[in-house]
Amino acid sequence: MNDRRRETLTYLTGFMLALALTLAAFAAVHWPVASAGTTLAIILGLGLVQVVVQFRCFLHISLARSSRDDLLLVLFSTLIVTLMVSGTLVILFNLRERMM
Amino acid sequence: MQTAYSPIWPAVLGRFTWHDLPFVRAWENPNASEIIGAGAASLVIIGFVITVALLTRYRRWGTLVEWVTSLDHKKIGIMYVAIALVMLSRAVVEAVLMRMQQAAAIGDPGFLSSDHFSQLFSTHGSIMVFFMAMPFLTGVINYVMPLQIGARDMAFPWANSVALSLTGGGAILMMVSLVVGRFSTGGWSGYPPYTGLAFSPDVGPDYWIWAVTLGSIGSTLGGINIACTIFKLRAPGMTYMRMPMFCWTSLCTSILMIFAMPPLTVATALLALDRYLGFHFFTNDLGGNMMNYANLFWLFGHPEVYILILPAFGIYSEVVSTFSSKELYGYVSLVLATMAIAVLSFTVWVHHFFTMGQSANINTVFGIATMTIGVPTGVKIYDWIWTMFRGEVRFSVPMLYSLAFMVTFVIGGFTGIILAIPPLDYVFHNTLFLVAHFHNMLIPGLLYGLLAGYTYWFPKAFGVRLNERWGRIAFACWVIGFYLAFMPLYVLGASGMARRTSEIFEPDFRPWLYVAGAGALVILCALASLVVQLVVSIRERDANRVFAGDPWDGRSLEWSTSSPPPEYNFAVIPHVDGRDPFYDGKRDNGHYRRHAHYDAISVPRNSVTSLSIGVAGLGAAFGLVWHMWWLAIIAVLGIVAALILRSFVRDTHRTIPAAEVAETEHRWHDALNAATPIGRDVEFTPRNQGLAETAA
Amino acid sequence: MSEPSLQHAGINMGGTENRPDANAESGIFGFWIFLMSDAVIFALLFAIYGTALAATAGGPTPAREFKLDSALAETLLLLTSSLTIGLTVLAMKYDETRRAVLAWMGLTFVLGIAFLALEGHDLATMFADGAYPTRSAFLSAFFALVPLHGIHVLAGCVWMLVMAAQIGAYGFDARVRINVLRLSLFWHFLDVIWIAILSVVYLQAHLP
Amino acid sequence: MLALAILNGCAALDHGILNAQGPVASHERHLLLLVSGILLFVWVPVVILVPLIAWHYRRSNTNDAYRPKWAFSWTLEGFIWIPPIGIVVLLAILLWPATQRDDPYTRRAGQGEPVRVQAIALNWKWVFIYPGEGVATVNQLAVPAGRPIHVSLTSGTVMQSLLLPQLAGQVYAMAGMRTRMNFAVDRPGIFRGENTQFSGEKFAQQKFPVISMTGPAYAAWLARARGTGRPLDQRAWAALSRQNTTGPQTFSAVPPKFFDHVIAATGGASHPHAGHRSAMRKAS
Ligand code: HEO
Ligand code: HEM
Ligand SMILES: [Cu+2]
Repeated sequence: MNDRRRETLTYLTGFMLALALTLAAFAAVHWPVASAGTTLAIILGLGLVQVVVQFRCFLHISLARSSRDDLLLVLFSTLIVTLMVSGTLVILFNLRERMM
Repeated sequence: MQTAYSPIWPAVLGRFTWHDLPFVRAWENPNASEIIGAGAASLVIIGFVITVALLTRYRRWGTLVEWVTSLDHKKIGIMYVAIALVMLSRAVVEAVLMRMQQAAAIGDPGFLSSDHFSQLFSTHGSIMVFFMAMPFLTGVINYVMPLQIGARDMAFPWANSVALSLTGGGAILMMVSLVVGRFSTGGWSGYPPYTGLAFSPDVGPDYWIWAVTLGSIGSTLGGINIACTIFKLRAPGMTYMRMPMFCWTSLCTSILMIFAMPPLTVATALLALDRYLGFHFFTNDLGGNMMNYANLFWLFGHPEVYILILPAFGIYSEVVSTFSSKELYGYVSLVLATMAIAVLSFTVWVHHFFTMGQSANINTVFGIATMTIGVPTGVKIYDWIWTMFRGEVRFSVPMLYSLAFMVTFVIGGFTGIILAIPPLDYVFHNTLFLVAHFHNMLIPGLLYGLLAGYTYWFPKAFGVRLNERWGRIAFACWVIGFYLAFMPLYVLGASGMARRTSEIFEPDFRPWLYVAGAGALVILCALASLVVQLVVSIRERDANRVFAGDPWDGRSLEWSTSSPPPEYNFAVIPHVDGRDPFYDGKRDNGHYRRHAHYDAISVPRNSVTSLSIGVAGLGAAFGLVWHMWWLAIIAVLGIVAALILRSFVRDTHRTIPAAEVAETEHRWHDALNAATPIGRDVEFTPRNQGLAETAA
Repeated sequence: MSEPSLQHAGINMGGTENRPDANAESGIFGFWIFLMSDAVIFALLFAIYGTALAATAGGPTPAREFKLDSALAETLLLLTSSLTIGLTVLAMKYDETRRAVLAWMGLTFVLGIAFLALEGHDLATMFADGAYPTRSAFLSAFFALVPLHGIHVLAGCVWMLVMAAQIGAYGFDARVRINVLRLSLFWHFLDVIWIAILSVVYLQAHLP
Repeated sequence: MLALAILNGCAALDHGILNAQGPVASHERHLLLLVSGILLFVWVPVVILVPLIAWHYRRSNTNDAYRPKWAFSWTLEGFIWIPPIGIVVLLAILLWPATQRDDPYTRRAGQGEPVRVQAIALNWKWVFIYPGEGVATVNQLAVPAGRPIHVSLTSGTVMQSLLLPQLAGQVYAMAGMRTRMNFAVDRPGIFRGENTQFSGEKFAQQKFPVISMTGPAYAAWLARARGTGRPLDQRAWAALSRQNTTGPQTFSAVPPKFFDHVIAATGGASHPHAGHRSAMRKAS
């Protein structure tokens, strides 16, 4: 298989997967099977998987040596973003609870 | 007031009126406060006119243009530091005014109006953080780091220049606020709803928002550039674990910049949306919530203080090792500690609002996380102590700053830990105890470090050593002044005196306020000594030249070039095989090698587009502050145009022909041959030409 | 270095040369860092949106304002454009003909503009319904987050025009290549952000 | 001169936490002294070692070994990392229960029936409402010594912070929200209370006395307050809401739920329609 076909296939796979995941998320909301909380968890989970798919297939972040720097950067950013977002949510919801 | 019948002026001048000129205000209401304001404005204008006159008189416009359009990391670094020193002078004078006011205003209104006093602490804090400390450390990193890793320039020379010009634009906007209108009174943290439209409808907070935004965009760009340079442009053989400590701290600082500046940008942008378009993020009504602002600001603010301190830690590492003639003790520990501080600094921001009302559990977690930072910080201090151990310590000015730092910084760490304990913070928060804590970190920690770096690398940048005697005088004044000015604040804070107070009603505070005032005057002397030192050093420059490049028997690669280094830094990119490549290299007699053949070298050409982005940024900011929409729109379009234009430029580099490189290198090698190697005992004398004795 | 070609699709600058260009590498890596910094901005806006969800101040609510059908259409447009920008890069890497590259990029551009048109229509509908940003903290948060993504998409579209002009003027020189690569990263990144917007803003508004 | 300064300085400290006058503050002072004692182990070694080593290994002292390549020792690494970690663990063990205990929301100090006070921060004054007693004061807080005082705080303006340096820590007061603070006073006396969060022009003057009285004196004070015949009505509130300073005032009556009303009027969640009106105003 030549390089071009392989790379095209990577993009196409990414596209199909992303499409499937998106439609699944819509379906989860449109034909609800679970409670609001569970559905939220499902769509956030699907979104997360899709982000990983896109990073892998479109942005070419992988475990290969050659993109190790990028991977580390993305992982570190994920750590910081998680800290900031979860911290913000925990603190502000706690404040709301204690003040409103 | 504006004339109602002519709609043209408001369209052109926005909300500007005559009363926005301090001269008019001082004329109409000539009290001490207004006259000081008008005086400051005149100083800005006179300074500007004199600069223009001198440039014209000595026909130096060409030189100026050459500098401000340069993409050379060394020139950019020097310009950053120049901005920092100018802003330092202004902010110190403001600090002294505040101290004088508090000493005078005990049971008395004092000589400054309350409003003026509030502008002073707001400008002082904002300038010191965003336009003194940040440019200073960015400048030092810019100058030194590429030389230390054996690179020819930063990864993105053009973006580097854009970052400089944006920072410069922000600094100029701060100066403009002295002459036109007024500054914010909301402090350096700019908490809404006070800074919102409902409570501060004037231009003040807008000046703050846009000055800080320009600065923070510049810093984000700078951070990306520094990180990428260190990741990708190290000389062959320079593995991560062989990088000089200063590069490690630069790397960690740049990573902090990349991730900590965005929260600030978000905070100021949302505040701007509230103020300009009537959004409701932080207003009292319609669901707005200022707690979001506090959270965002400190998501930035806490990492920021480590952005400030880490490069200083790097400088101390270089200085202590060089002036103890010894390898840095515990390199691996230092690297780990630096990384630990960088990561931990994202986990503690809540300690700035322990008193906002969140649960005890949250406060506990963040309190403990905060104290944890003490461990890696302590590791650093001990490592410097053990670096001196079994060394040969020379008490040069940078070393003196380092010693004073170690002893004094620990006091600030001590009080930091006290503040990290929530029940104690409930008592000390927002009092002068806090003010004393952070100045105790910022002056002996950050400022001493930067001054040490300034003294240490000045001969590298200009080929001339700074005057030693005035350096020592300045040092003594900084240290004495610091203790006098800030130790009393711990006492006052423990007595419950709130920060940001322009008037004092408790006569028992008097003696401490007097001592603090005296300390501020000593600090003013320190600043003056620095100016004198610079003037004297320029005067006697011929006696103190160190063209050969290595005045302190240095260890890392920046000392292996001439002083000042050639535009291309290294004629031949060095190979690195250890942690102190130059120190070891010159002892093995391998370093000063004249090559038979030199290659042509490509360096970035000057660029006008980067400068124009800064100018347009300043214009946009000014237009937004004064609601001169036409100006803001034109300026923003100008920025877009400059970006697009630049992407079309193809001839971005210039080649220095091999012959010219060879000539430069031969001139330097001739000087090296002519210089006498000196021992360390005479390094402060004119005999020091920058060649170190390496025998024994 | 087993698979240098996958490193960043098309990072090899020469047609046959297998060594990744050092300049390109730092150029791309720097852009990655920029994207991560931008990601923090979006992440914080998401967090703020989360804290402001309930702060509707008696005004329009998420469930009332957000339409799933147009969100789906917008998602499909953006997702497809992610594929086409990828094919643009592959065309640049293997064909090196202006026609192929410009065709794929043109398609991406059209998809981007269609997305913007749809989003603009959505926002206009919200305005007409009394859901404007000054109405409540919730709407403020929405109008800071989603239009910011839209502005990014717009910037991407302008960037494509600029790149088209440069391809016309300079062909595929090193700077054009590196900028097309950056553009593709940017575009994929916007798709990732959109997935988050879709989940957090639109789908969350219609939970059972 | 110096002696005088130090003497006077002690006078300054009398106004702060070191002269604690209530159980909360006493606990905080105790914690402060304890922590400071522990931190001496951090401070003293550095202050001794730095000058000592720098001077001993000065260049001109040739008596001692010069080992330019010595740069690592496992033993020293142990000393560098482990004791500080130990100290932090120790402090953490202290911090946890102390933070729980002094949580301004839950801390119950003092004895007897709690006195409920509602504090409203205005520019530049404090309004205190005694919902149980139906009276209110401005710029003075009268409390019975020994009894627990439970304060609810909000702000009618920008964010402010209520600090009672000798009695308790501080907590913020924000418009549309309600924070809480508990404290008690050991004995009768007059203590300072202040806003520490910058709030504009007359911020420096926003201080007030906390007047602690014996039980009977407090009862008498309440009776006097009720007898002043000056209710906190619309007009009085409008005057207070103006940006100015004022001396101490007393009000004999307060409309019911006044505090909740203020919270709602400044954007509190309990009153969604309050916001709606200003939106209409803005839109038109
Ligand atoms: C360069 C600047 C700088 C630095 C380095 C620090 C370092 C620290 N700070 Fe400070 N800070 C700085 C600048 C500020 N701080 C602030 C506010 C602030 C507050 C909030 C107070 C409040 O608002 O009520 C807390 C809790 C701390 C804690 C700490 C701690 C624990 C450290 C630690 O990193 C110190 C670590 C050092 C130590 C501990 C000494 C050496 C260690 C040894 C010798 C080892 C052994 C130590 C132990 C075992 C503990 N700081 C503010 C307020 C802003 C405002 O409100 O306007 C500023 C500007
Ligand atoms: C050089 C001697 C200095 C003196 C005499 C000095 C003095 C002061 C004074 C009097 C205040 C106001 C205190 C108050 O709120 O009551 C202040 C605030 C502040 N200073 Fe300094 N300062 C100095 C240096 C620095 C440096 C080097 C920095 C930072 C790098 C700095 C950063 C700040 C900040 C952030 C504030 C808080 C501003 C605010 O309240 O918003 N200062 N300083
Ligand atoms: Cu902090």
